[in-house]
Amino acid sequence: AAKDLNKIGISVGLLGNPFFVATIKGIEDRAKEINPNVEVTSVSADYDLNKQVSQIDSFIAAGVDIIMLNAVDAKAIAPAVKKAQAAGVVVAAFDVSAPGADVTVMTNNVKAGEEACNYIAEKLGNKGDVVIINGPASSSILERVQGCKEALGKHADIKILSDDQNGQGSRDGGLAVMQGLLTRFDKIDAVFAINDPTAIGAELAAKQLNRSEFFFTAVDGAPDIEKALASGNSMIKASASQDPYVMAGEALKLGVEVLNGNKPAEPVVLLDPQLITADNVKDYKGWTAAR
Amino acid sequence: MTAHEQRPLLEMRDISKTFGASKALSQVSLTVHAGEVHALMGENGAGKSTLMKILSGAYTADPGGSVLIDGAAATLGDPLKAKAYGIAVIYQELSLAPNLTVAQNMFLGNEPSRFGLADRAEMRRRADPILKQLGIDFDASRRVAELSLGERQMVEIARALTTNARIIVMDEPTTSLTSRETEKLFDVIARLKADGIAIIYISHRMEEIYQLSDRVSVLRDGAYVGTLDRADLSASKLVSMMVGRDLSSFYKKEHRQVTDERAAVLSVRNIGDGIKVHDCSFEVRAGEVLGIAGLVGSGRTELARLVYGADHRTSGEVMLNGKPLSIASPRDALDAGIAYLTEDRKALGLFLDMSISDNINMGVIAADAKVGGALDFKRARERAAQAVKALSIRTAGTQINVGALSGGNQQKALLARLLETRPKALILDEPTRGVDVGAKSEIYRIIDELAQNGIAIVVISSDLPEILGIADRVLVMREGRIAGEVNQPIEQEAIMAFATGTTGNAA
Amino acid sequence: MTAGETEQIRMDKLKLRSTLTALGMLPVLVLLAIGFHVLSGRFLSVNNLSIVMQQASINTVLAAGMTFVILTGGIDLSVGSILAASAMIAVIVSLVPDLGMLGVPAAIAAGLACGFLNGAIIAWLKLPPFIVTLGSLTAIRGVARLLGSDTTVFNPDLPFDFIGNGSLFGVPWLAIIAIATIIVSWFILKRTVLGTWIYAVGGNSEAARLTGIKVPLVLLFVYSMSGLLSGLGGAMSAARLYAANGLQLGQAYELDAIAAVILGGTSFVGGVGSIWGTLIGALIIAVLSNGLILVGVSDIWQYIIKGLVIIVAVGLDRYRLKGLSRT
Amino acid sequence: MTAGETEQIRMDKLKLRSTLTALGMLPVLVLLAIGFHVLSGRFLSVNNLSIVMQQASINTVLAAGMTFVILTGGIDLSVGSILAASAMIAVIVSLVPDLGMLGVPAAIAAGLACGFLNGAIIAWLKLPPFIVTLGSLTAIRGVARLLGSDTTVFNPDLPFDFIGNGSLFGVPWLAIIAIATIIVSWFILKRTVLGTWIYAVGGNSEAARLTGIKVPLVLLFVYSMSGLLSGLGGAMSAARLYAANGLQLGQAYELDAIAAVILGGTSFVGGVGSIWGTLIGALIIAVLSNGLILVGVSDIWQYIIKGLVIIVAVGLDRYRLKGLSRT
Ligand SMILES: Nc1ncnc2c1ncn2[C@@H]1O[C@H](COP(=O)(O)OP(=O)(O)OP(=O)(O)O)[C@@H](O)[C@H]1O
Ligand SMILES: Nc1ncnc2c1ncn2[C@@H]1O[C@H](COP(=O)(O)OP(=O)(O)OP(=O)(O)O)[C@@H](O)[C@H]1O
Ligand SMILES: [Mg+2]
Ligand SMILES: [Mg+2]
Repeated sequence: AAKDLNKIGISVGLLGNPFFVATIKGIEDRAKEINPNVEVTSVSADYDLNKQVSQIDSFIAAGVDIIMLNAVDAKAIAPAVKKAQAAGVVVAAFDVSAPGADVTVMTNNVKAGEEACNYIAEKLGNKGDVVIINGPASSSILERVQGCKEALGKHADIKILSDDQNGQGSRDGGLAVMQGLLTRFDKIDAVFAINDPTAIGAELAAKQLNRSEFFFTAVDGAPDIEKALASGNSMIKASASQDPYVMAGEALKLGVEVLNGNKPAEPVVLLDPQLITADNVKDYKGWTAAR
Repeated sequence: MTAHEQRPLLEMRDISKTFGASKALSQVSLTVHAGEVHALMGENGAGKSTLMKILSGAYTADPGGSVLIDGAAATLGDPLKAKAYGIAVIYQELSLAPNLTVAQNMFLGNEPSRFGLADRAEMRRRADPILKQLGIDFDASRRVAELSLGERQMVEIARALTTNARIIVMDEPTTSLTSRETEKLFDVIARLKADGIAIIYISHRMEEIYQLSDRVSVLRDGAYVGTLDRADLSASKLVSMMVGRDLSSFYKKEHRQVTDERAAVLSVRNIGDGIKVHDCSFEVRAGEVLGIAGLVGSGRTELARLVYGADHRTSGEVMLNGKPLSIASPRDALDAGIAYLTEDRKALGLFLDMSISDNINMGVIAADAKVGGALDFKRARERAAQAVKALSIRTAGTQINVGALSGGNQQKALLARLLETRPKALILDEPTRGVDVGAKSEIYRIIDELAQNGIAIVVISSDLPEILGIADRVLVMREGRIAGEVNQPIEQEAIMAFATGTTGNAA
Repeated sequence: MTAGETEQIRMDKLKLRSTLTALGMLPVLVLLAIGFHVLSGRFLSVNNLSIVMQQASINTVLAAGMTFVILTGGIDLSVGSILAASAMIAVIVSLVPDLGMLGVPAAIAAGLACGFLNGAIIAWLKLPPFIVTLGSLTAIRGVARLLGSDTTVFNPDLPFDFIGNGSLFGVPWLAIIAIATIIVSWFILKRTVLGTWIYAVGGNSEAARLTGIKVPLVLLFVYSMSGLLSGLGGAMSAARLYAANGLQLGQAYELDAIAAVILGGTSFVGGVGSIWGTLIGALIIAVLSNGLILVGVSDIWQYIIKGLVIIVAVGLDRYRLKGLSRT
Repeated sequence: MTAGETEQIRMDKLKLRSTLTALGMLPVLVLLAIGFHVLSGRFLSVNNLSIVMQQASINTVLAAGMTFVILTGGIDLSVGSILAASAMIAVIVSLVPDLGMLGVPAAIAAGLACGFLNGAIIAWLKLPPFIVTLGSLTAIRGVARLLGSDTTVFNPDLPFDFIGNGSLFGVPWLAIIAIATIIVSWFILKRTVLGTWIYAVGGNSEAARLTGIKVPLVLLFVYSMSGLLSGLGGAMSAARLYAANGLQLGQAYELDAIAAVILGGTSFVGGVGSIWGTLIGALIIAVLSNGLILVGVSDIWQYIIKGLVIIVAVGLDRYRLKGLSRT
């Protein structure tokens, strides 16, 4: 039963994040290719599950064909997904898995954490003191930390000094937490930040306190980290980049397939992150790159 | 006489004011000359304060009327404009900022300043002589929140004297003042008068009107009734103009000498709070009306609050019918049968946003309640209607907010609440504050009736004639202690001697 | 005769005024609903109205509790955190075999306990409500996270899920609970002695004390009530989502609840207000959120429009009451 | 003689009391600092104290503005949003070649404009501050997002970054700005006529009106001041982070600012309080956040401990003042 694509509803965790802005652009661009008159409404759930469920309800009432879902909670969103599907709406999840979604496209977050921290281990010669700046406990962040710990855990001489401080995933959060950590620890060899803003904030703290005995790695590949890496004098050495634009666009395309009655063979697509460093950043196609 | 031939300083013509559905003033006119004390009289709710608030710009009058100052039409409408015309007002319901000091309040909106910087030294320099003039002995740097009600009233008066006003309105300035402070005020008024300043004076204390006024205008039910010259002034004429009927002398005549055989209902022993009240003891017998007199700030209110459990006492005990009570809160006192009427009805007594009925019933709704704490509306309506009738509260209905009543009627509503609790001992703090003659006699009658029913009554009052008129025995307080006791025959001089400390401490 | 007549007219006017005040923002609500329907063509469908009711329900319940608190002149910032903690408890208890249904009373009891604590500190230690509930906002949020070790607890077979997703004769259970809460609150506030005391404490707490009202007990009651209703809100949220997350759930809900109360005409100073106003306030907020999505307004503009509508709404209300009210 | 003596004693007591009140939470602050130092061995280093001052600085500036507002009995919920919008403007303007330094005045002007709008609506339309600033909290947040098309704007070569990261004689510029703000605020509140009016409006706005004080102008001033300082806060935040994000920046900052004011002893009812108290309140909040990280307390427990400490702190304060004040 093929249906036209007329109306799309997007609900993301937090819209102000450039990452999600890129996802929305990806969705809009792909959707316009299919139907130039498509109506796209994107809303931010502000990491509130109740709000997201309400938004899904409203989307159903508004009669959308596809809900593009960046779940606030990878487990608990299940009933809402079911409800939408029962109402005949296709649910396409991106960035975060949503149980039961018709299709899911996301970054392999475990791998992202792994790559960023493998880089640390390699650079440290498998020996040293590492700090992990954590963030709000969402599945993608938990997975990044998990991947990182797995990578570091392979080396007996690497010690994790702290992993339970919350940088809120933001610049000022990262800055404040890092200031405290730097006071607490006299010697740090490397820092893994769960995303780019946290890393940039933490770097600001280090610069302020004139500490330079360590370096940072992070996950995301955001525009500001591109600039930092390219500058060559940044303490941030690597970031496991995601491609939100492609990721969300892919999810939409798969979702439209479902709308047209073609179930995909593999409903979950994991995109591999790409580790960007000062060396390869010039070849990197960033979030805001024209495509 | 000469004053009348000049052009009047102030003329208010055909002033009307409507509040929602009720008409507070209709077509009232008033003419005031420079250098005269013009008294404004009328029952509670007659519209005196409303007329004055229109003059001060606190309210805007209904269109149609006009105000002329020096013969020229004046546009009032906001307090700043009125001030610019040289009008200063002492409001009936005190309008001070409690968080500021005495001096700051006196100069509020009028601060001596240089380039916007407050000039405190100048403020003190100008404040001190005014305070001295009024015989105020507390410091200008005290915060108003820490002052007793009478002291606040003095501050309010002092404020009116800081501006170079040509017309000063005094809306019941002496309700919390004793004769000593009142004397000082009168001295000041005499001086102002000599300087050619017009004073509009509102009071329910007749003797003040006789003593001060050059002319008296009377309002009734929001309408202008007439103006009397000093020569034509007589009590019967005034009262009949105010109430539309004759009212004979209203203090109860026969004082009872309550003998010691009757058991004391309320006994207070060595009570004190360690700060403002020290070591006070007294007894009140059934059917006795005990007056407590004293100067402003002498600690009478504080004593009453200690007995009632409203403040924490550090020493002493309270007994009812010989049984010691453990009073830690007003609830305990009420349960034991002691009720207290606060002197500050607006801040401490009434719920201004609630209806008259709710206010009257507040103390008894729990007792009246049906199962599960459900309100008994019928009973409440009855009580309210009865009380409104019994105390002749002037109102359009019992469901109106008590805040919309005139001062005197608010006082009666508050008194009604206490009476509903059927107390054994009753402490009345300034029970007739701001109450008109008719209502006063009503309240005196009620007090007398309660006493005859065997209730022990304590009346705290700053109005000496009132104390003389209704008390069977008078205690006098000075600086937080009981300075002496005056028995029948009660004489004003004896009370004043104790209050000011010109006789040795008797207690 | 004439006197009686004018008296009659006067009473009528008074009645009109109090009705208008109680109705409060109803006209604004109706206008919004019609406006959204015209713009989207879908707003006033049975289906969508049921969604709006559901969406409004949790905020309505919280706002009802908040009404009690604000009527006494206080504030309760901790409702969102209490909701999160209770929702956690509801889901955790629901996972206990056979006893799953106890999740609901457990959540309510937990909410009551938190509210009681708030109330006890405010009433007996006489600390300012803003600070106390700001403290418990933070502390209870920590407890909520602790309860689930900082992850989402989830129960796809929630025994009481009908509360969150079922309906009775077409009316969602969530809405029924919200309306029942409003009716019970109305009864307490307007028909019981306690209700009168609540208004009295808010109107003039010192006078209330001197009248013999046990002010601390009244305060204890209102904060307990607010806690209890937050607990109920937690159970509702758990039933709706089959899950709870100690960190994310209920963030900033206090602002929505307070906004509903104030939009509904209850005064911050205490002593003035009605629970019906709160209901209308909560509905306005829900209608705005739902309607703007329906119309397809972008998220950014939703913020801007929502903010402006809130201000304009109270502005209209003031304007409407002008002339009728005291200066 | 004796009368004079007791008067003297009374004045001494009064002075003692007012000093104690003004000092307010200082003992709590000192206790916390010592406690953290004992536990971590690192708290009281010059370096760390400078970090704490930096972390406290933005909140101090916001809280100073909030003090003005709360002293009049109002509230300003929109400070966080104004900060976000101004920070966006600061960064956007900083990207203009050659004119980059104008980012700072532009941010401050934007904040002032927002505050002025708040004030105008509150003062002239007489709408409740809570609702008005809740509305502008939402609307200005939308504007902030709009300014950057919903992404992070950043400028690694911010011309005024010394404000955020530089220091003068070892004292961070951020701290200098915060202290200057406090001193200016103190001067306005305590030394000018306007300051007296602010206290008067908070103490009894009707009385203030009757004495001819233009209450609307006073209100306009305080909200403008709060807006201006939020704008300054935005510039400081931009300078510190080299970036701004319209949605994320400044979320819930209003709660921290209000908490600092109330912790500092300013009363919600208006009319009572001091700006020094606010400074101490803001420092307490910053010390708690920093100290708990230093001690290595986990994020969850940080919540719980912070919440409890806030409550205990005001509790101690009350206890200390007891006996000195009337019930
Ligand atoms: N703000 C108001 N709203 C509604 N009605 C009011 C208001 N102020 C006064 N009134 C009504 O106007 C009438 C006149 O009141 P006003 O206060 O002027 O009386 P008054 O002569 O000063 O009495 P009192 O001697 O008791 O002070 C009263 O009936 C009162 O109920
Ligand atoms: N809140 C307060 N804080 C500090 N001092 C106070 C406070 N209230 C009253 N006082 C002081 O206590 C003393 C006694 O006050 P109280 O109210 O008992 O006097 P009073 O005899 O009733 O006088 P009044 O006739 O003015 O009512 C006064 O000197 C007053 O300044
Ligand atoms: Mg009057
Ligand atoms: Mg007194």
